[in-house]
Amino acid sequence: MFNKKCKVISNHEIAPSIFEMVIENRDIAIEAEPGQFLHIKVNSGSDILLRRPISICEVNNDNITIVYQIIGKGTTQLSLVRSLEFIDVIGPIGNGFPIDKEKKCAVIGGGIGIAPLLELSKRLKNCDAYLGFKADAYKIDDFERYCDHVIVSTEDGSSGNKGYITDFMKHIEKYEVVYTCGPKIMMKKVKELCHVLPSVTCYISMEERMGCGIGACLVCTCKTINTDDSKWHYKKVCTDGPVFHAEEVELSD
Amino acid sequence: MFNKKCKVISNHEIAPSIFEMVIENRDIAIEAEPGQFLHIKVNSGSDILLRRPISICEVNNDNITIVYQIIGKGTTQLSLVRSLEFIDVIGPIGNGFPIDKEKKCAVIGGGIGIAPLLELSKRLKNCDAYLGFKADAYKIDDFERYCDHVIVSTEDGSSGNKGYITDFMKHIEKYEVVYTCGPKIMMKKVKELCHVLPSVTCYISMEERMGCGIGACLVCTCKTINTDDSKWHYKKVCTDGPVFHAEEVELSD
Amino acid sequence: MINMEVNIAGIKMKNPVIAASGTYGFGREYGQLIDLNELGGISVKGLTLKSREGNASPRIVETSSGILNSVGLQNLGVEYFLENELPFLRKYDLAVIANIAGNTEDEYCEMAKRIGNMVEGIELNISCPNVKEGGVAFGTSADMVFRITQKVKVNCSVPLIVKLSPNVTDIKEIAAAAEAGGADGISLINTLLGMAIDIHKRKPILANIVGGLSGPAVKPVALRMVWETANTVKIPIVGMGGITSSEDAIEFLLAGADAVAVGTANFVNPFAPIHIVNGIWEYCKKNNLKGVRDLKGMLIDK
Amino acid sequence: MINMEVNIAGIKMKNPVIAASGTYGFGREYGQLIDLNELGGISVKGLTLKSREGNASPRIVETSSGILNSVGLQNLGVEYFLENELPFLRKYDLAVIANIAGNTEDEYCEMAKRIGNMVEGIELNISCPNVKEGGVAFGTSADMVFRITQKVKVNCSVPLIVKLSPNVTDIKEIAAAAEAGGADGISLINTLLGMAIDIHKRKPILANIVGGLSGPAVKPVALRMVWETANTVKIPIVGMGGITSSEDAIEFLLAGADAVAVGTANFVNPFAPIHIVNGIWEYCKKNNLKGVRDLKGMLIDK
Ligand SMILES: Cc1cc2nc3c(=O)[nH]c(=O)nc-3n(C[C@H](O)[C@H](O)[C@H](O)COP(=O)(O)OP(=O)(O)OC[C@H]3O[C@@H](n4cnc5c(N)ncnc54)[C@H](O)[C@@H]3O)c2cc1C
Ligand SMILES: Cc1cc2nc3c(=O)[nH]c(=O)nc-3n(C[C@H](O)[C@H](O)[C@H](O)COP(=O)(O)OP(=O)(O)OC[C@H]3O[C@@H](n4cnc5c(N)ncnc54)[C@H](O)[C@@H]3O)c2cc1C
Ligand SMILES: Cc1cc2nc3c(=O)[nH]c(=O)nc-3n(C[C@H](O)[C@H](O)[C@H](O)COP(=O)(O)O)c2cc1C
Ligand SMILES: Cc1cc2nc3c(=O)[nH]c(=O)nc-3n(C[C@H](O)[C@H](O)[C@H](O)COP(=O)(O)O)c2cc1C
Ligand code: FES
Ligand code: FES
Repeated sequence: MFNKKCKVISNHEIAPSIFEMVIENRDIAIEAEPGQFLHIKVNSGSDILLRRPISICEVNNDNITIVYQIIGKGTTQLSLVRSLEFIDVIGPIGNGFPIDKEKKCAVIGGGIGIAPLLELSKRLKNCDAYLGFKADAYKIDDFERYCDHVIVSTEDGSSGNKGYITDFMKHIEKYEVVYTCGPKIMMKKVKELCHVLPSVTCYISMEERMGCGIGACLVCTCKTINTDDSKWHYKKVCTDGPVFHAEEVELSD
Repeated sequence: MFNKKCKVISNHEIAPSIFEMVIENRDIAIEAEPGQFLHIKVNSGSDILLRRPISICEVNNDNITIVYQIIGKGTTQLSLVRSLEFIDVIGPIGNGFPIDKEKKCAVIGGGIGIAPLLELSKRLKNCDAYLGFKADAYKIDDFERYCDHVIVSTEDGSSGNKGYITDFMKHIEKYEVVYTCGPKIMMKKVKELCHVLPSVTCYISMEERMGCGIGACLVCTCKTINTDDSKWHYKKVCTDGPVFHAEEVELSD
Repeated sequence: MINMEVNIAGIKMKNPVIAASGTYGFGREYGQLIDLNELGGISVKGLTLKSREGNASPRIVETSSGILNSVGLQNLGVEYFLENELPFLRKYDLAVIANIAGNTEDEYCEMAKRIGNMVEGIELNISCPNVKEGGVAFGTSADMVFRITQKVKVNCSVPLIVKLSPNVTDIKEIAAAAEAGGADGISLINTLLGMAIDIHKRKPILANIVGGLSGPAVKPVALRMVWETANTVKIPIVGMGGITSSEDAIEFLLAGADAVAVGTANFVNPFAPIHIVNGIWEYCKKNNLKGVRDLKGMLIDK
Repeated sequence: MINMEVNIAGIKMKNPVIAASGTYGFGREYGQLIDLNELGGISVKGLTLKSREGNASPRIVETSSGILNSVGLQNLGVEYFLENELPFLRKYDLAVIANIAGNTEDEYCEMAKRIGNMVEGIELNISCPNVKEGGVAFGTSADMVFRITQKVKVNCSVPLIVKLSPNVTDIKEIAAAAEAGGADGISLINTLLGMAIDIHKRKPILANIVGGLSGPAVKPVALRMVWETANTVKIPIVGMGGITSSEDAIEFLLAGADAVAVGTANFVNPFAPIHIVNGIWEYCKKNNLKGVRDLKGMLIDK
């Protein structure tokens, strides 16, 4: 983990409200694992005080790509950063996705949740991708480069199948490992589908509001169940996660 | 008085830490009088919350020129605004300099205090300018265009005379009206020089920290003495001033 | 049709947005920039019995997302207000609330009597942190709040709103005391006592050393206190403290305020109150509410 | 040579900058980014007698120039700290202060006894706004502060710093009570109680409804309270609340703090404490001071 001022190589909109930013930093790039995130200072004032957690989408040599959606003032501010400016980044942070190249895998992403799954697909060998969007699909080409099959759905039918992506995952039993990231409701569904299949291991990437982002302040906790003694504990999304074993985390709300 | 989003025509450094900005707004330009100021929002966040008061330096058709010195975060932010961006301006505000074209006048400015005196010189007929600087002099050419004589001094002697400008005002009795703006210590000196000469009327442009900038909140007061009954009152720099009769204001501190 | 009207303890307003006392003078200045008819009401600059000069300058410091002020109730007295300022405000369609501050209980009573029913309501300022006598001294103990409210109330011909200080351990206790004393409504918060130092001069920046903090920085504290107060008293509440946008205002209304006041935000954006009125209207529309009054008590916090 | 050393009630530190409790864990995480040897001290995450899970999430909201948190003292208990966290910190040259919070007076005493002299100081947290029992309940009345300080003090083998809540009417009274009870030092401020609402869900954002406000927004209030406290007590003061830069820290030192703590600023900039140490050094140099201790009492406020 490092705290670096990183040069912004590019930053532009790739779909409505979705931006792709490429930043350069060798130290962070070398350490980066799929599923980890960066904690980014989006401006220099005290107005938007906290950093924003954004997943690592792809790593290419010294460059790290992130893909982010405009939600509020932090991500808006991020979208205004220009090429060649520097941004203050802490990372890479957290436990990424456990990788087993021998296994047959699926990555299941919804919306902006597809972002951390790209670098993962790249590092896996036998991987299918299920990617769901509301309307405008993005990054499909990249997944097609690394995955055996890519199944896309949009709620409005504008690309791929029309409907929720979970409706198009017919044979989940054919996978040994399933990785998912996206809206809670989608991940819940994926978790349920995997739960009844003891042969399938499922990993979930969690989100929670963060303070320090590095494990010191305990504000980013999620409820976890110890599968041995069935006791629950709060664990930190930032450094105990963001990736958890699906059986371990409670997806309430 | 208006509250307008004004287009920035240009914004650049004219001397170390001194910026000139030209903005465009017909309504404000038409109403503007020398000595009045603009109350400017320098950014959109809540971080630099208050507007900043900056004097009108010059008016040319629909364009208003301001000249400002980088002091802290507000003026720094202002210096980052680019051409063709819009800034939020309230103005023109306050009582400007009373103008009598028949009289023989002097404008005496120190440092950034010369700014409001330029448009004034332009509107006067018989006017000499005394302009003092620490080191780098600026805007001298412009004053030379409008004034009969321009006397410059710098503390380091880099342009004009070496020393304080008040040391080069030998015959103040030859003026009927003296206008001054600059550091308190300089204005105090000017006030004293004029005080002993009943034939000379002296006007001072005051500065005080501001809230609303338009006369509603009473945070910008300075102590004034009613010359009739010698009673003191707090008056508002923003709308009772910024220009006061020298005999009326207390230049303490 | 969305009904934006509110009735604060008998003070009828066409919308729930009030210009906060001390930030808006007597309306004249902001009236040059916006149409005062768009406001629900104005709480005028704090009035005292006799004219006051207030504190020395500097009276303001900018802090992170806030300001400290120490005006110290500069004004020309209640008499001057009634004769020279009120007639101006009467030209507009908005509720006028007289914010009054005294050095003694008797002064408060005398002012309330003098004002009579010439305004729509009286706001009892027992929370000004910038004066030595009176002001906040009356506002920090429940006993004193009860007593002064009771005393002033009998001299009031119009609804009496008691304005509370946030510089207290338990706002619930203070609010309950005001209600028990006969207050028709409560407004809060006044400013939080704060300070700033010029490290180069090694001096407090404010001539008065300390001042009152307002603006976005205080919003979380103000909102919490409004929520606590709403859970304590039955009388209407005017919420304020850092309200800048309609989203902020809606937070206060959901927390239990019946109306809101906008202070510091005017300095930043004179149109803030109008944007806030419009934003509340849009929120009501989007959420299929009949009117702004429906917002109170809609918070899911149990 | 500028002497950056301070001695807070017997706690010797090589510089006056402490990592504030709850924002720095037990140093491990920030130790990956900065050299912990650069800190004067660390006040560790609030400890309780038994392990605690804390409050439900969300536990944080960003506000204008501030944050609200409602962690609720999640920790593995004092025993775990002594066995598993303290040895790590012992590898570094910095003062370790154990921040303790109990449900009862007896729990506080038991913890103080258990800790013995294994740390350089104990910080009595009677100001945590995020727990139902204990915490701030002990910190808002002068009587209770006096009593608990006195009780815990006899069980302490190391200097006792009492950490005060800003959610009180009169900080002077509370500080005086802590001093009278035998406190060796005072630290302040803990967080201001605040709230934020999600207007779309119509729910408080924090699962705990209310939380503690920290960060630049609270600095003016914190500074005022430190100044008031310094004018009231003779024991040393650790000032905190919104300190982000060395200028901020110097304001606190001029106001009467003997040392400062940095909390929320770490989240923004992990190097903040180091920049602050360096900035204080430069200020001392520029002003021809022999050492940081000279700053206390240099404020011209009379
Ligand atoms: C581990 C992790 C990885 C993430 N990866 C990505 C990614 O690759 N691309 C992407 O677009 N988004 C990602 N997010 C979500 C992203 O952090 C939020 O969308 C962003 O913080 C919103 O900030 P804002 O100021 O625009 O929105 P606002 O709503 O104004 O933010 C207000 C506050 O809430 C926090 N917040 C709001 N939404 C979230 C959220 N979903 N998760 C955590 N905090 C939130 C903000 O950080 C801020 O503190 C990730 C979140 C986490 C926890
Ligand atoms: C009527 C009037 C006209 C002015 N005209 C000019 C001008 O033409 N050119 C120019 O360079 N400057 C002018 N000033 C001064 C200018 O307003 C300040 O330099 C500026 O506000 C500093 O802001 P800052 O954020 O950079 O500094 P900071 O020191 O960070 O500001 C902190 C706070 O103090 C206030 N402040 C600081 N210095 C002053 C000051 N001298 N007067 C009033 N408030 C101050 C700021 O507005 C802000 O609220 C004028 C001031 C007044 C009152
Ligand atoms: C410059 C200034 C002057 C104020 N004067 C008064 C006053 O005279 N009477 C009063 O009750 N409140 C006064 N207040 C407090 C405001 O009415 C309001 O309670 C407070 O500022 C919080 O709201 P805000 O954050 O929207 O400004 C004043 C506030 C400011 C900033
Ligand atoms: C996330 C978080 C957790 C905190 N936990 C504790 C705690 O356990 N014990 C304590 O005494 N103070 C705790 N505090 C308060 C800080 O120590 C400090 O008093 C306060 O945040 C003000 O300083 P700051 O503005 O620099 O953060 C916590 C603050 C934050 C932000
Ligand atoms: S964000 Fe601080 S521990 Fe996770
Ligand atoms: S700044 Fe508000 S009255 Fe002058």
